[in-house]
Amino acid sequence: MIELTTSAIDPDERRRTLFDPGAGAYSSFEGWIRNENEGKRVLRLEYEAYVPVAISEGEKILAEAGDRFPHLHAHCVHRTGLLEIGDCAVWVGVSSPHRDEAFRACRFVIDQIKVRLPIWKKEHYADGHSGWVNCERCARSA
Amino acid sequence: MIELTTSAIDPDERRRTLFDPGAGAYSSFEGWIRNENEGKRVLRLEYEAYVPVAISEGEKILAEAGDRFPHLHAHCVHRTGLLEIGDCAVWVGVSSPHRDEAFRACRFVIDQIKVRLPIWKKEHYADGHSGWVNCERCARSA
Amino acid sequence: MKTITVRYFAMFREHAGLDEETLTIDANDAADVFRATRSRHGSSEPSGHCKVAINDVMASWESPINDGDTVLLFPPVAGG
Amino acid sequence: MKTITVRYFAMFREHAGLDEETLTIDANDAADVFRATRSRHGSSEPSGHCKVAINDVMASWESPINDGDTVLLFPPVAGG
Repeated sequence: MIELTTSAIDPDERRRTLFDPGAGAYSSFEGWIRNENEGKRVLRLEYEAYVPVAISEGEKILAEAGDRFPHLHAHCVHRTGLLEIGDCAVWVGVSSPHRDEAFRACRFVIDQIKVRLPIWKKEHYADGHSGWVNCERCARSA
Repeated sequence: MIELTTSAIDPDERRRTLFDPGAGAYSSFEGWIRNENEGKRVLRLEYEAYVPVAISEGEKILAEAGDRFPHLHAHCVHRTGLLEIGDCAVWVGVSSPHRDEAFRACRFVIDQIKVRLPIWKKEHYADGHSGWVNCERCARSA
Repeated sequence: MKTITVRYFAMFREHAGLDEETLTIDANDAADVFRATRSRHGSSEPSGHCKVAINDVMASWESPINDGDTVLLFPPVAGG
Repeated sequence: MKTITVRYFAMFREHAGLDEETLTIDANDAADVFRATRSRHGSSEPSGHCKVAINDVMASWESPINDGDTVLLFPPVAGG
């Protein structure tokens, strides 16, 4: 299942939904807001998502993960709105019978989430400027 | 830091110790007790550890991870004693500036933990038998 | 001519100064819509890192456009 | 002859029927201790998947043994 939320993510609560008596391995990934990006001091981040497509594309990614890794349970939550340093922006959790598949499935999901979901982030810098991440090359002005 | 404990592991509490304003990625792994191993129905597991060497060897593994992955924070907790299906036997959590290093460091730690720490597990099966995992070949009797 | 609703997101929305607009244009595929709105969204490389959805379904720049479609123009994504 | 304390773990302890014992033996390295206690721990392949520690420090089968050492015999581990 994929969720978008404007509230703080509680990883522990979501982790429980992945329980399965046949699961011997659990792997999770979280993206945290860090105070620096490409040499610039970051104060906070703003996430924008286009929810209908983010959800349908996210469900597609989780289904693809399930096809690749049998007996997988996978769940992903992505924050939107204004986030502060240390906040969890995205959480991915998977459970699987074995360790190797759990790591690979978790990695697959977060890698795909990052490149396929219509989600954008704007960094607010200590120098007062702000910028959309990954958008330098696509735009006429910085 | 490495810990051995006879109490239930609380991943969320430990996860907080890895917070760092420069950390953009968090990866965790948990080993859960599953109800089956190599075709046999498992009822519960018993973990035995030799604590002094498990701790010193565990600290060595975490230090090696820190050498390989700069700015890493890593923590590991392993249960001992009697565990039931679904219980968390081991938790590894790491934080790091970037995603790739977080996944690789987490994987490195759990892989090393599994082969280097003096920890043993005895499976108790539904048919009334029990057996030490990995010990078939080293012993005169099954 | 087709009547198309175009929606702009993130940086594209900021450049366009609006969320969406309805255009009557001669467009065969999504790339035509991207080109027609270039002065709005400010990007010159449709086949680059940008993405497009038609009626809430991810599409490609070669996807055909029908009268009444809603075309969503996505600048490079940055989730996680 | 050296006086060595040998400690058994997990399956080795179950086979030996005891946690530890003190032996006075002619042993140069850890492998010698393993061989001398073979009938206790029940394993015939020291260089296999078993491990050894001397005085709480991981060692190899070629590590020298001194009088008064405590040798820990570890059957194949299975953490996690």
